[in-house]
Amino acid sequence: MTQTHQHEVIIVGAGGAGLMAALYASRGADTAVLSKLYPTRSHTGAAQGGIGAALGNLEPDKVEWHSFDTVKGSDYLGDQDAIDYMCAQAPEVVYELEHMGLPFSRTRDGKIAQRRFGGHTNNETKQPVLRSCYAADRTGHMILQTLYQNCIKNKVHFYDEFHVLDLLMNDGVANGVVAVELATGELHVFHAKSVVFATGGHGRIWELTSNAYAYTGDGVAITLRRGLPAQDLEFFQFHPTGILKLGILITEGVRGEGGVLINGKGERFMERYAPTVKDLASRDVVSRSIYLEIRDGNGIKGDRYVHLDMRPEVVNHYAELDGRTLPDGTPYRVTGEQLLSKVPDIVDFCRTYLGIDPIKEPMPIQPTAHYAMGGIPTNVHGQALSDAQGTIVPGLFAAGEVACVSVHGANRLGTNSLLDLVVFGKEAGKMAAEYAKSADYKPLENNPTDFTRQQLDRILGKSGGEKVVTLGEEMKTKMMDDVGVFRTAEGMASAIEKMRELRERYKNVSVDDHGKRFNTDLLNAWELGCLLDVALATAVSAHARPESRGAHAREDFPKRNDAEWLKHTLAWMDGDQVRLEYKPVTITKYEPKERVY
Amino acid sequence: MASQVKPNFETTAWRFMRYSGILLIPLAWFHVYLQDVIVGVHAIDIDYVAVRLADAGWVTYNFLLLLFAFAHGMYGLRQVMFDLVHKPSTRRILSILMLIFWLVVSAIGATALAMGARPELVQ
Amino acid sequence: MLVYLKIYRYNPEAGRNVPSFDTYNIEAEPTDRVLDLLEEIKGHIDGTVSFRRSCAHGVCGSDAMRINGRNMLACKALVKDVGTEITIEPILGLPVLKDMIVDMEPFFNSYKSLMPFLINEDVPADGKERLQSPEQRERFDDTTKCILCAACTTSCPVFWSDDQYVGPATIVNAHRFIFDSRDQAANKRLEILADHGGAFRCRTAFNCTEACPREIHVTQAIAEVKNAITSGGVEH
Amino acid sequence: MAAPSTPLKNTVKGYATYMGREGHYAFLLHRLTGLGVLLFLTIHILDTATVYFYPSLYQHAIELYRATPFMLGEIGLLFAVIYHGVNGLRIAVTDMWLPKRWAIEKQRQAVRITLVVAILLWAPGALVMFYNMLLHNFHVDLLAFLPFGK
Ligand SMILES: Cc1cc2nc3c(=O)[nH]c(=O)nc-3n(C[C@H](O)[C@H](O)[C@H](O)COP(=O)(O)OP(=O)(O)OC[C@H]3O[C@@H](n4cnc5c(N)ncnc54)[C@H](O)[C@@H]3O)c2cc1C
Ligand code: HEM
Ligand code: SF4
Ligand code: F3S
Ligand code: FES
Repeated sequence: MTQTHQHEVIIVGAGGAGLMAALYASRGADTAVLSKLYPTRSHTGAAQGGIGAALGNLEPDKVEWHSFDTVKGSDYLGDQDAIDYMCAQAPEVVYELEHMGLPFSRTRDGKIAQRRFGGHTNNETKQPVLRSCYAADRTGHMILQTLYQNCIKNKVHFYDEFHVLDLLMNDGVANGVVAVELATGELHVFHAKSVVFATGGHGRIWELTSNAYAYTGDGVAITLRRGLPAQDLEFFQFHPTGILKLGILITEGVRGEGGVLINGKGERFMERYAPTVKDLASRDVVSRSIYLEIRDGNGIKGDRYVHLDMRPEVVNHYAELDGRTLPDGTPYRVTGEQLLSKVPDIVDFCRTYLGIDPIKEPMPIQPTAHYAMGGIPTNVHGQALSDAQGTIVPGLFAAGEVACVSVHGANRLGTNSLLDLVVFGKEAGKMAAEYAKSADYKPLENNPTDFTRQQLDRILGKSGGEKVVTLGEEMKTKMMDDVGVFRTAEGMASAIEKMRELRERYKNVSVDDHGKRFNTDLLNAWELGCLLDVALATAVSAHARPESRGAHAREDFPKRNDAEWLKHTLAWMDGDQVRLEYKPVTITKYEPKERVY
Repeated sequence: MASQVKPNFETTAWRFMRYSGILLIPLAWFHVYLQDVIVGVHAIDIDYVAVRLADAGWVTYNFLLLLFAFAHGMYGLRQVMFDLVHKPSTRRILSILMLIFWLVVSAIGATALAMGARPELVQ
Repeated sequence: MLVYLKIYRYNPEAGRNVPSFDTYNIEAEPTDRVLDLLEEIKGHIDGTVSFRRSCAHGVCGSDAMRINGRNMLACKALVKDVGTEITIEPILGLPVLKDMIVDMEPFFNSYKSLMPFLINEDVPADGKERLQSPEQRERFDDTTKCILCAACTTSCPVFWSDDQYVGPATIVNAHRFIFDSRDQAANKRLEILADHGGAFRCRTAFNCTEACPREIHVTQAIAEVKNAITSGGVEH
Repeated sequence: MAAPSTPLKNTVKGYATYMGREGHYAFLLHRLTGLGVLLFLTIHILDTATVYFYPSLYQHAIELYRATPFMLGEIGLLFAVIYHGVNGLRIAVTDMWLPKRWAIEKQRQAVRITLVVAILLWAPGALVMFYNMLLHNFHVDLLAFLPFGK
């Protein structure tokens, strides 16, 4: 028995982007939010370091500098009109979050506190700038909580633990979604005028990841299956500092507060790769440097990791060497207590999972899969696009990590994702409501749940088939080895083959649980299907790009090739065939140049 | 800020539990130690009680003890009752019954204290 | 090392309408999380074992459960800390729907009853941030850490007995606003908490503080709320 | 449909099986001793009141108190009053004046100290009561066994 609901705007996902969209959409239209997790469980809550905005609360900063840093960070693949828009909106949305109640850390004079972050600089001095607005090391947690709180205040309608499995379209117009209610296992049809996808990323494709179990690329996979393209999937960020073997993230904020990367020889090796900003170079650069150190046998004890050191004596030593000062000009000095108060959760993670105290010992770290720059192509209004010409898909919007505006291009700067969520979540919410007001409900097809049923029945109909975890593990290892930090043509070709094989074997996947209530077994299997689709599209997109740009680093093509490859990839999927097209990058003020930090 | 949070029965009772508790430390401990340890039940009989209750000081002492200990204990019991009984109407009925019980028992105790022992009536 | 797990099972759909335990022996590392063991069992041995999880590092609040009789997050409990004989049960006091999955609605309803949002419509004329000193910010820092995992509330003896008690998590979240210098409804919240089912039901059993995976001083926050009420409210 | 349970069952299960730390057991013991003392107090008020209302009964009551099981109970009562008092003092003082001490390490410590203090305050009295019991009910004089005894 399928229930049908009708809401003018349906928002899929209750992370930062979804909730921000919900707040704005609900002001103008009847809005409901569907989320497979309770809203406060969303991955936005894991974000640590901060949200970027050129407030200049502690030292001079400018919106233009933020824009330029973002363009440069994106390795010139970001669309500059979108970047300008985001950076210009940044101060306003940060103040808006403060007005909503977000408990930012504060400066001595009561303003929002700011810290340094990778790739964010004073464009004149080229030195790292205090731009990341933070609430200790749980900025994402506070954003998620604050937005959820405001949704409660504004009585936004939630369907918690509803897992969306399909997007409904009629004649090229989005008109709803199909979701399974976890508690009952029943399918529900949501008929809508506007649908906003804010489902987050897909970092679970890789073995070592900072991403949550729920990060399975549902949004991208669903739209791919509905014949829509995915943009720039080859650009996936590996964060330099994940806890050894676990992948749990150690925020860049640690380096912002003065922490340094040290190799097995005790050298601060980032001096060699990024002489100016050193440990605060952008993430792709740092991750690659760590890999190179490890490859040269400079890992700790020759092993596959290096140290992130934030012991106060080490921080102070290097701060002195760098001639680092506080905003008032006095030399930069920290104590263990100050560090603890600035990154308490990091200290807790290290104590819990590594049994070490980072104030007394260095942390063993490894690059970890972290952030999808690519996703559903959208314009600055969050409207989803269906082709290289920028044709809008009526009724469909996307925001947050699932979307590709593109403001992050080939590499995202730290703090820019949280910013992306609120800026474009807000825009998508507004536009979705506006669109809903001017549009009618497009009628639903006759059997809107058919496609979903097929997918589920195929899994439920089998027994004794392939195991979900086995396929998942093979996918993760292969992607880590061959579509990871460094890539080669052969490696990626074999990854493509492997993904095709796994997708074939996936047809034979089976689960133990055949019930309805909270059948997480079934949903894990369904999510694996999404991951495999996105993994294949990622590998194909990556294989087709013979250059190194941002997070996409080719050993066989180590240079950036602006003449031929300064363009976005669009990937369509048809069965196990992936079709690629390209579209130009919007360039306004900043001509591509070589990127040095 | 203009609005003040007004104390209600629960908040007053919460404070009462704490202050009366502190008061009960000397009152109850001394009482128990005196009667059970220093004097001992074997030395207690009605004549002993009669002597004590003839003394205004001891009567006051016992009176305070009765007042605080029993009120403290009965409110504590009410808390436990609230844990186990959730229907507002039942809670109210039991609260009233407990109030009556408290008043009756306290009255009986207080009367005995005030009137003193009557060893002469022992047959 | 070999780990012996005893897992609570309940699933009326599959005919298991009387809760019982299943046992599993699996190989594990001392540094494995209990969540890793559950994933191992679900993935390789019995896919019907059900539990919630997402972040796997103690920040999303999905996987509070009773491990060896005590509330914890499965993703923050390591084998070396809980031992090689591990009993896993759902948290106590919320209706159990399937295995470790409980109905969280009553918990979130309680949370929502205390207006968990900043109440202050005045914003600075220049549109910038309201000022707040680091000391004022520090005043409620501890209670901003809450991830709504319910480990505290479902460890509380008063809550087991009386589900009309709002529970420690709700008070923690009210505390976060009551002591925020920017909030203008502190005393309204305090009035609600002064009533039946509010802060004065707390008997300082302290299980909440012991259970909190975010190391929030829960009992302390409750005591501060109680004192704010008995002293007539707070002023910022 | 949810797994069958009631608040009462949860309470019993929780009290009996939750592996709480010191605070949990302090709570249980405080409640148990509080209720125990209250039960005794109620009886005690009523039996003592017989000195006025029904003096003949009083002697019966006192006889009863002198019986061995009752005397053992009174030793327990002494502990209950003392433990409940010390622990109540911990709660009252922390709650009203030192809320910052509601911190894990401090409370674990405080609860343990409470128990030790209670036992120390109780032990001498308990010994005397035990001595009296043996002396009066069993005609055994423990002091006689001491080398320097009578
Ligand atoms: C450890 C970590 C630290 C980070 N630190 C920073 C930082 O300091 N600064 C910064 O700018 N960025 C940071 N990021 C990146 C940033 O946090 C994320 O990119 C961002 O939070 C994504 O937000 P979102 O709203 O798009 O998705 P999410 O917050 O993940 O929300 C996704 C939502 O979609 C729902 N959903 C998904 N699939 C479905 C489905 N099929 N049906 C229904 N609902 C669904 C989920 O339930 C969830 O509610 C960090 C990321 C990580 C992992
Ligand atoms: C000796 C000094 C005493 C002190 C310092 C003391 C202190 C306290 C305190 C502070 C509480 C409140 C606990 C809470 O709110 O969580 C309490 C509860 C209680 N007290 Fe006492 N008390 C004392 C004596 C007594 C006596 C003599 C009795 C019996 C008549 C008694 C019976 C109770 C009961 C039944 C409770 C409720 C227990 C519960 O809710 O779990 N107390 N006591
Ligand atoms: S206070 Fe702690 S235990 Fe309670 S819900 Fe919040 S994080 Fe969980
Ligand atoms: S466990 Fe419960 S009784 Fe109070 S101190 Fe915590 S809320
Ligand atoms: S899985 Fe997120 S808290 Fe454990």
